[in-house]
Amino acid sequence: MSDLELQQATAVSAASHAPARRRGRMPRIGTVLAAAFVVFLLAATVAPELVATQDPNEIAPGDAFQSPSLAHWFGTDESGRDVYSRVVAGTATSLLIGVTATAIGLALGLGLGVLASFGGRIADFSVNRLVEVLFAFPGLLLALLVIVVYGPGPVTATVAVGLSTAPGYARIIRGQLVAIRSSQYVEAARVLGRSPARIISRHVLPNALLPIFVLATLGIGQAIVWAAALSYLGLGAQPPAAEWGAMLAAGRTYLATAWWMTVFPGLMIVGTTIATTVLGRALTRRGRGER
Amino acid sequence: PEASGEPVSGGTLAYASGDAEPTCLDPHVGGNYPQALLAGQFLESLVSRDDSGEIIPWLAESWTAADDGLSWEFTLRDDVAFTDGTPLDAEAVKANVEHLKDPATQSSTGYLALGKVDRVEVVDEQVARFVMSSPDSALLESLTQPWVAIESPAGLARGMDENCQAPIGTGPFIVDEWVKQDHVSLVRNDDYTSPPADAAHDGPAYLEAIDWRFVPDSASRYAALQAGQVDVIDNPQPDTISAAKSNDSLAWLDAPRPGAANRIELNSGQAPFDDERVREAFIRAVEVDEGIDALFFGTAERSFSPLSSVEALAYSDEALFEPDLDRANALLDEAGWTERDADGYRVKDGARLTLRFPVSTNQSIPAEQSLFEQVQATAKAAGFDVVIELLDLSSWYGALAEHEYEIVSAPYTKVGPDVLRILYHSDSITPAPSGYFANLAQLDDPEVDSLLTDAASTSDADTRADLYERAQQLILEGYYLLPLYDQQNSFLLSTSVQGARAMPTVSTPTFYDAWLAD
Amino acid sequence: MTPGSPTDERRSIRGATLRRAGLLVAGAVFVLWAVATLTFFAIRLIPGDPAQAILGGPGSQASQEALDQVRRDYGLDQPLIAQYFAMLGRLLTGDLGVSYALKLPVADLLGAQLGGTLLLAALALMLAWILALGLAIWSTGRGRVASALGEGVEITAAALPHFWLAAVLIAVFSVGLGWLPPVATGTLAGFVLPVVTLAVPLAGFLAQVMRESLLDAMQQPFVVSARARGESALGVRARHTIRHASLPAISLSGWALGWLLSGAVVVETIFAMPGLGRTLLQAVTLRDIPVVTGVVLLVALVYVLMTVLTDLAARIADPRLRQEAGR
Amino acid sequence: MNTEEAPVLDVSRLRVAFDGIEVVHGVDLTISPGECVAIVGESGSGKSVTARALLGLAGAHSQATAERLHIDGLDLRAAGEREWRAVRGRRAGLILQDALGSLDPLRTVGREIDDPLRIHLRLSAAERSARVLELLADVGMPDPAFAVGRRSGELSGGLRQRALIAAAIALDPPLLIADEPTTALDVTVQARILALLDEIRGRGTGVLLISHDLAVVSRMADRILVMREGRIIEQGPTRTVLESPQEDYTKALIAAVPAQSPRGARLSMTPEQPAIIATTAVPTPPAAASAAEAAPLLELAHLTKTFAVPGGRFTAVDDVSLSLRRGETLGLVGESGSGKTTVARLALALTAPDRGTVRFDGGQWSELAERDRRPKRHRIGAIYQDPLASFDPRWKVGRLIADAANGAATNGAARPDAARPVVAELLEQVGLAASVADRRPLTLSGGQRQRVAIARALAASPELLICDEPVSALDVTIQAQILDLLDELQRQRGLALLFISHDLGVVAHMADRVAVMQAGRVVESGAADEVFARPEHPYTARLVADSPRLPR
Ligand SMILES: Nc1ncnc2c1ncn2[C@@H]1O[C@H](COP(=O)(O)OP(=O)(O)OP(=O)(O)O)[C@@H](O)[C@H]1O
Ligand SMILES: Nc1ncnc2c1ncn2[C@@H]1O[C@H](COP(=O)(O)OP(=O)(O)OP(=O)(O)O)[C@@H](O)[C@H]1O
Ligand SMILES: [Mg+2]
Ligand SMILES: [Mg+2]
Repeated sequence: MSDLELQQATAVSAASHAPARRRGRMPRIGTVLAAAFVVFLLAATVAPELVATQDPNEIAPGDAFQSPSLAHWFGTDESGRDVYSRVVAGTATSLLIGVTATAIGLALGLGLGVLASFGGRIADFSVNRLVEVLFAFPGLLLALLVIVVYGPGPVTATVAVGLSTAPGYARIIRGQLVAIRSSQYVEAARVLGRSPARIISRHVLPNALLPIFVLATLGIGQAIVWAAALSYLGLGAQPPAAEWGAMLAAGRTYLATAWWMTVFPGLMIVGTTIATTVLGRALTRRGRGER
Repeated sequence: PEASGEPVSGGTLAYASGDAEPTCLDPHVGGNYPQALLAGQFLESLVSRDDSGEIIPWLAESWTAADDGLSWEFTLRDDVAFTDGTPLDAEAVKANVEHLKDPATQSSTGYLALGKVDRVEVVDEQVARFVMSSPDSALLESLTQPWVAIESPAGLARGMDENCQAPIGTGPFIVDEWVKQDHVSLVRNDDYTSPPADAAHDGPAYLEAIDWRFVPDSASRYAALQAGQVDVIDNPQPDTISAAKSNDSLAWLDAPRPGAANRIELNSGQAPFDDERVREAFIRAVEVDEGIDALFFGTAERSFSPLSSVEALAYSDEALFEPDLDRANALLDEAGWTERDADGYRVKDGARLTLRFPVSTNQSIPAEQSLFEQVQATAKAAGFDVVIELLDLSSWYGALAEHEYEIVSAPYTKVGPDVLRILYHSDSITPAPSGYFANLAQLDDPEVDSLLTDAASTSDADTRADLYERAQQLILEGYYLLPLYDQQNSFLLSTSVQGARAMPTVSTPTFYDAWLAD
Repeated sequence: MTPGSPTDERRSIRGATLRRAGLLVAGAVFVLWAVATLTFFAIRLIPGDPAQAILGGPGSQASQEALDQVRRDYGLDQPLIAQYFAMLGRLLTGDLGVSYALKLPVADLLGAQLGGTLLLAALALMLAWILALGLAIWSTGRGRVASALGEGVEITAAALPHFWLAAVLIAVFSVGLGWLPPVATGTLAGFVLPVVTLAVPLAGFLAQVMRESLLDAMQQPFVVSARARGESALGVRARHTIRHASLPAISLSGWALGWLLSGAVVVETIFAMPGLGRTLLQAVTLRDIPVVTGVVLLVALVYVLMTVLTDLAARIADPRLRQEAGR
Repeated sequence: MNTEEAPVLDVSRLRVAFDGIEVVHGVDLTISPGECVAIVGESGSGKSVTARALLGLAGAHSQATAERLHIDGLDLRAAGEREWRAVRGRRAGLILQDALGSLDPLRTVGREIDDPLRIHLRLSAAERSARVLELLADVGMPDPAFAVGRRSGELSGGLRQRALIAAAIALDPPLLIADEPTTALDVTVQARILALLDEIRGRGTGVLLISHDLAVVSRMADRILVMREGRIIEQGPTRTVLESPQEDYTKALIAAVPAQSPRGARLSMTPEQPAIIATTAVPTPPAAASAAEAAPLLELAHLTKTFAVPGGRFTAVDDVSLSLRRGETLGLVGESGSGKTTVARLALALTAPDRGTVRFDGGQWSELAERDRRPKRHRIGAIYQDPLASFDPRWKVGRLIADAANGAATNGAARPDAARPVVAELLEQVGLAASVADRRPLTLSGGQRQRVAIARALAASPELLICDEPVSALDVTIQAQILDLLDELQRQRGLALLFISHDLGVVAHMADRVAVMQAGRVVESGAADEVFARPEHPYTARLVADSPRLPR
């Protein structure tokens, strides 16, 4: 065996050593299922009329409270609307709420994080204090305040949930950026004479983005759940918008009579969270060079 | 429910209320239904009403009106004392009316009820004379209400803060303790002597105490009843009523509130509903019967009257509300709403036929909100774009004050048909400084005005009935409102609770005659 | 680090601790001031007239005189900045003002509610911790199935909305089995369902975090070292890995408390418990500004105290942090 | 040595597989009481796996089988968890490879040492703590009473290793397995730890000593086993193996010990590998002589650097002056914490000195504004101990090198494809196949990574290369290859090298001149052979004495 081959052989074993620590966490079939679910969600978002079996807003009071059947896969609600079709129709709204709220939180968090980690000591100090102050307003409380000021509704709810997640993101992102900024590969780039702008755009941000993205996948489901809590308090999405949280909140009234009214929208929320989380983890593994 | 068996004394009744927790237990202050619910247990009014709508004695054993209707004399019972020992006398009545009319009391409902009472004079110890600024045919009905109940003058003198915590009355129970956001403890008034004339027994109540809890979540409330944790709940969900009906250990007490029916009002003060054709089109387009059946599980009766079915003078006209999509479309075409946009909504001069519909999540139960969604869906067929906005109470009032609505549903409880004057007299369009006004349909018709004014001041019962009928006809035929059903007011009781009933006044439950059977 | 005698080192650590404490207190005061200021000005954005809210809300039909009277009584006719300093002045003396709706001193009102909510949150936090630790420990290091199952349970738990979970728990344990009361009446049994409702989603979160650090800790050489000394698998967990797994979760506890207080708004409503969350919701609906401000401040205070506590707990659990104080 | 006594360890045909892939293919091993047996071999040869398997701790997903496995006379082939636990710590102590991570950072050293006593004996708490103090004293821990309350983070590497040994010998087990007990330690500390192990062996304990470094074990071992790819390929008494190695691999291991070989001699014994540079380069003679007159390329004058610490400032570098000419190698040695890395960072202008100046190629360097320095930065390259950390984790090898190459010319982005031939050439220069360009550094071996790091440094065509511990993380054979490579490159390109290492042998082999640092000061400097042959400063003398070398 030549020296080179030998090195490659050891390299292979070294490489297989590293992922061995992470491998077997989540079976890869999970990733596939998660991807399939996300594809379904996307289809339901882009072309709900193709995925749905009926008009989500068509009422038929005579058909109210029918349990799941071949005609109504997920049963019907209190107005005789098809729960499956409403779940499909609600995908866009719910994802929009989840994604937008998370995006707002992340964007704010990113802005604050970048400011704190690159803006010098004074900026860092100020941002840290600001984040602490924001933290002192727990999520729903902040949301309630925003709603008091701007009135209830899906937009306010989304903004409120987004705002309330921002300090958390800011803190994590700042930590991430500081770690990357003081990493040896950034130092190596400095040694090569790279300008700060180039270091930030080539090294810092790209490396920070992946973990932030993973964070976002966790955030989407949470945002939907909090928006649902606002719906329960009567401060969320407005009818007849089929939004999962609102459906869950509305169906809860009939839990004893019609379990399917909450279980299916609930499953969608849980499913979305699981799917995005699983995909997020798979992505991290790939980012780390693992399989 | 029918009482059965011998009453037994003792025990604590647990009541779970879904109404908002009052901010003040004195119903003179403000004056809303949650306050009435509680006040009914420890405060009493001068007069009451029986099942047939007849006024009957309570704290006042008799009364006479002057022929011109400008003064009333009430003779009080002489054996009644407040629970702080203060005797009930004409002075006390005078003090109460003055309290209600004092702006510092911030009374709203009671203040309106006594709107035509100028002052009270003490004729002798047991006789109080109400001096009127103008005749008021509704005075007796108004006086039955808990919002004008008589409290101990000594209690009132303590000042609002203290009085709000535990008002002192003559009722069968006494406020013992109010733990905010949790419960109010009521204990028996052992010296009780003043049941209304239609009560089933004399003397103190059978129950030793009432534990009055605030349980805002309807599912939790019903669960608590099922689990035997509480004995009575109010505001049950329609589906749970229907489930309770088939449950041997639960009983349903259906007590629609008096005054107005639940209805959707059409804002005729601005476009597009300033056009009667558009109003009719909306009413013809909307279908609610099936929805009411499904959503209320047969517990709510469709109404075709502006007044509650409890009111003897309620006038119905079913034909006006026959759904007729073709007619609706024709009317809209006629009114110039001829085009439709891509979403199928009608447009005129580039503006969509949009109906803003603020809905108060505090005042409309989920079933009603669902019904509104169905209204939204059926109105769409005719090309109406109904935009429902779920709002908390303050925002909802705000939207009304700003006239940011085309349709709205607001409950109004008052004993007697005089509620029509509050809701549909053009005077009620003028807002109070707070911006609130009761005439949400913004009905401004001199003929209706004069009918309602006359009805309120006539002393002849038949004339009064006739005037109210004509007023109701005009209101209905003008398509100012879509009546839905009586103001739902239900209670579910465990069958161990015997002898409980709702007062025929504002339908609050009374537990004076109630006992706990094992 | 400069080499020095142990006592030197200790002294410098103590000095650093004092400085840290000073910083913490200053930080806490700053946060409270900022929260008070932010809330004060944010609330001015609320549409509607405070005097109106005082007179029974917009539904009432208050007269102009009454409105004017109230404005004078509550100092609402003063310039904004004067009102602001007046508020700060009152805050310094612990006076949170008077509730518009209940006409009671806010401090008294909230004082009565705080205990219940804190107890609820504390119990929920504890239960969440126990559940999370249990789940993380049970499901890590036992192969794929257990770990996938564990992860699934965690994610699902974290995605359960409180109001739904509460309804299911009530349906099963109160109505179905009749074990626990659906309405919390201040008894111990009444606390069980609310605490579980609050704890389960949080436990899902914490378990996710704990699993990560547990896995990391289990890969550390000191684990093999411990086993090489004859430690049992259980002993390794009890003496080594649990602590490591707890560290990130400890530092998350401040955040978790905020999360629990948010959840309390819903849980207190469902289980009809008196508490800050429900008070806040009611105050928001009634535009009872002093109460809203009071709750916000109180929560901020609790959060600040919690931060200090978690900081302390983290230091106790992780001596490395104590050393860093000396860096 | 008495092999007649019943052996404390007796295994034959030990096989270990992970997920069905066998990594140890039938190892036979016996150790008698008081005997020290050493296993040497390159990284990944299976030494640690063997050691752990002996205590049933090969790890998750592992299957270990043996025809015989006796420890202290106990048959452990069918042992269950309970039997194993009775053996671990009591009959056999294990010191794991990773000394820094083998103590729980959250627990005090005292409790860690107390563990085996608590687990295996029924002693009162007081008896146990007395015994712990005794043990700490036995392993030569200064101030045991203070040490018991420390946690690993508060102790230096040497003290940690002592604590670990104390825990392993707490019950005086007849067998002690020590896996790389001295890697990552300073030479002086290393010498003390080896002496300690020798003492333990002297008390009759059988010791299995594992290392990749023949020089280290040669002092202690009675017998040496050479392991490669999971097999014992050669074994015998220490002297025999060292003096007349049979296998090429063993010979390579011996040759790779740098202290033995003079400056310029090849260390790696891999004749079949194409001599990387030899074919292309015109060998230049060692630079020192010819460059003696030339102006210095790098000049450090009176550098002082302090860091803020609680209660004052800590002086990490104290009035250091050094100079380096083109084509010359300056070695910088000193124990951990002596300020070597700080000097390197000052030279790289990654941090500014408190006092003193750095001049480069006759011009200002440390005093330049960063903006003005940036265009010249490519003239100084750097290689670190941990190359992986210096690579952007998202980038593949090709991009890493291309980026450095492009930047040198334009400081902008040229198209990566255009750089492919350049990358291939650079990879070839450091002895890597062009295909490596498409791999992620994470999937490369340590030696390959360091080659990539060198290729990247070369890409910017530096005149000076600053190497901070470039081989400390590599095992001897790979280390030898990297040292050879650096040597060749220096000749070919006329590079100046600032070579930092705590390993005297490595510096002695590489450097023309050396500077010895202690506590931030340069205590001695001069021509390398001079300094090592006749150290003047006592500190240098101690370093030289402690430095492991093969007995000759
Ligand atoms: N837990 C594991 N799972 C899979 N493979 C493993 C595991 N542990 C070790 N290996 C593999 O077994 C082989 C031998 O590893 P081992 O750690 O024994 O080498 P070593 O000789 O101790 O090397 P070093 O000198 O680097 O410590 C390597 O190829 C390694 O990748
Ligand atoms: N940024 C810093 N802040 C505080 N102290 C520091 C900093 N950098 C280095 N030091 C201290 O300066 C001293 C010298 O550190 P340096 O890294 O230069 O040592 P070294 O000789 O490279 O050691 P090693 O061989 O362990 O790498 C050490 O005591 C270190 O703790
Ligand atoms: Mg090893
Ligand atoms: Mg260093």
